[in-house]
Amino acid sequence: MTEMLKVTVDRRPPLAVIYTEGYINNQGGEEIARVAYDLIEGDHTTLLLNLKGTKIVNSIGISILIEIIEKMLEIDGRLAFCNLTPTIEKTFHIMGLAQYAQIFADEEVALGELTV
Amino acid sequence: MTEMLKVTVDRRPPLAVIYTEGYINNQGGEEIARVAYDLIEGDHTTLLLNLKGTKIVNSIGISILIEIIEKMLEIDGRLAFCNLTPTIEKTFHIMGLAQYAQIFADEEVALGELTV
Amino acid sequence: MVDSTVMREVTLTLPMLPDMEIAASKTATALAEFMEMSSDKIDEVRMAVVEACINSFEHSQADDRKVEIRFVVLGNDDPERLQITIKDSGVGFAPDTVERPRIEEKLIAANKRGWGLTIIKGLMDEVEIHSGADGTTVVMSKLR
Amino acid sequence: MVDSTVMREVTLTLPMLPDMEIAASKTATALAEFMEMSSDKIDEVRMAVVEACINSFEHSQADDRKVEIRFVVLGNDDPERLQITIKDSGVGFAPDTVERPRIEEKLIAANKRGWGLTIIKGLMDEVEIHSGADGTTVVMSKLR
Ligand SMILES: Nc1ncnc2c1ncn2[C@@H]1O[C@H](COP(=O)(O)OP(=O)(O)O)[C@@H](O)[C@H]1O
Ligand SMILES: Nc1ncnc2c1ncn2[C@@H]1O[C@H](COP(=O)(O)OP(=O)(O)O)[C@@H](O)[C@H]1O
Repeated sequence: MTEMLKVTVDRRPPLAVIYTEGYINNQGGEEIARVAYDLIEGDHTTLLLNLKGTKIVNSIGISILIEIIEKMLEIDGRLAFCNLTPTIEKTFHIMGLAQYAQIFADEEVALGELTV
Repeated sequence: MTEMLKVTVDRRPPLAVIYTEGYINNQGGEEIARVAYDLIEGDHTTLLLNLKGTKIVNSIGISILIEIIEKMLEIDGRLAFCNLTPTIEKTFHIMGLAQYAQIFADEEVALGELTV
Repeated sequence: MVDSTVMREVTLTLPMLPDMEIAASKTATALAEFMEMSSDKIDEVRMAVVEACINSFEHSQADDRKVEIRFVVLGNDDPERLQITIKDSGVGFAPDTVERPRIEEKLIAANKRGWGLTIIKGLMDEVEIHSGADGTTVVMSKLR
Repeated sequence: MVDSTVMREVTLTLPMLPDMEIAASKTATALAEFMEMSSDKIDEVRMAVVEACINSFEHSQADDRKVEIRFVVLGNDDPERLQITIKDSGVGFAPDTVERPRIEEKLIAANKRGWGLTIIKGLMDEVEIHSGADGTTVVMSKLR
């Protein structure tokens, strides 16, 4: 019933790209976290979250993303974002999240920067 | 303020294609009629209304389209439609409009049929 | 009507002003999407809502210039049906006396209008109209 | 607040249930589109509405499990401002005692939540919160 977030993954060790489609609310955030923790276990230390298919997020969903960032900092890995709507990007700046997770315009730019 | 319908025209005498973008309500229908009557005056006897950019219409707008069909029947011309959403197509069938105005899937098919 | 429980109920009050029917159609979309109705069915609901609203706007002559809309998601375990009630407190009309429009006649008639109710009935699964001196209430529903 | 006349007023009552904030965000979209707000600003309004709704859903403990939302288009000749009032009849809170969250702290804290009001204030042009034993009312607005 509740519109579920679709999450797909493209593994390119040590990097992985996570694609989302839909609303990142409580459940959506948890779904992303589940996928991210699996990837971390599988030794992916750089995660790129491509939010092209997500037009709306809420602060509960974002809080779960902060958990993932914390985890990445612990393992010396990193989480980056690309394809954010202007509002999601603005929100990340309001929160100061942009200091701890890089934001790229699109996947090409992100991969260029993250794989050097 | 009121979201205005955008109407553009591609003249290929004796045919012309009218493209719409937006809501076909009262004003939208009138805008289409204004353009259609201009084309009729300019000896365009076959009009194809491409509604690709229109996701919503109301019955007041459709009534104005019926006026255009009446006019076309008078001058032995014809009005056809293409790129209708399934709901708009269903509505035209409910009204019986489909008997008096041909409905084509897309512009290519329409032009193929209308120009023979 | 199938017996089922109210799973969600949302009410909306709209002023009878141009384009406000779009607000109703968007609210309907949110509930229909919540039910995971197909996008074609959602579109049909939207159009029916627009027609019922503009009927109230145009014909009700309601003093308060307001339409009240109630959206109800009905279902036992899962959402099964979206019921939408559109109510005005206008002059009312006698639905049984409204003639079903015929395209052949409308094509030559001066007044080409009169399609709203026909469209609503054609697009929704169930439609009931209650109308009288207190106003008009259209209750319509669509199965998922 | 700028003095301007109410051009349109729409009210919506939502149940405090998952995903119902989306209905509010769609209704907001309809009014913002009517005003010809830019799509980026519309998106900002949507997000603020979602945050205010989920705050009421989560924190109000309102017995009636309902949120009342009032959307008002304000303007003198043209629409100038969209004002949205989100009201619950819950337990209320003291807005002044809510600390502004800091990302450095949240990153190491167990509770990473607490961003809603900050986001609302960051995305809207004006925000007022009235809260007490009768519940909470958030009045927020965005200039076109
Ligand atoms: N809410 C209403 N209040 C009063 N009269 C109504 C209402 N809805 C419909 N009617 C009456 O029913 C008639 C048929 O409505 P409809 O089929 O929607 O076509 P149209 O609105 O184009 O006339 C209207 O012309 C009007 O007389
Ligand atoms: N409508 C409300 N009713 C009661 N308390 C509220 C309401 N809105 C906000 N609050 C209080 O303010 C706090 C901060 O809210 P917010 O910044 O949105 O973050 P979060 O909702 O993640 O806690 C909440 O934890 C809650 O205690």
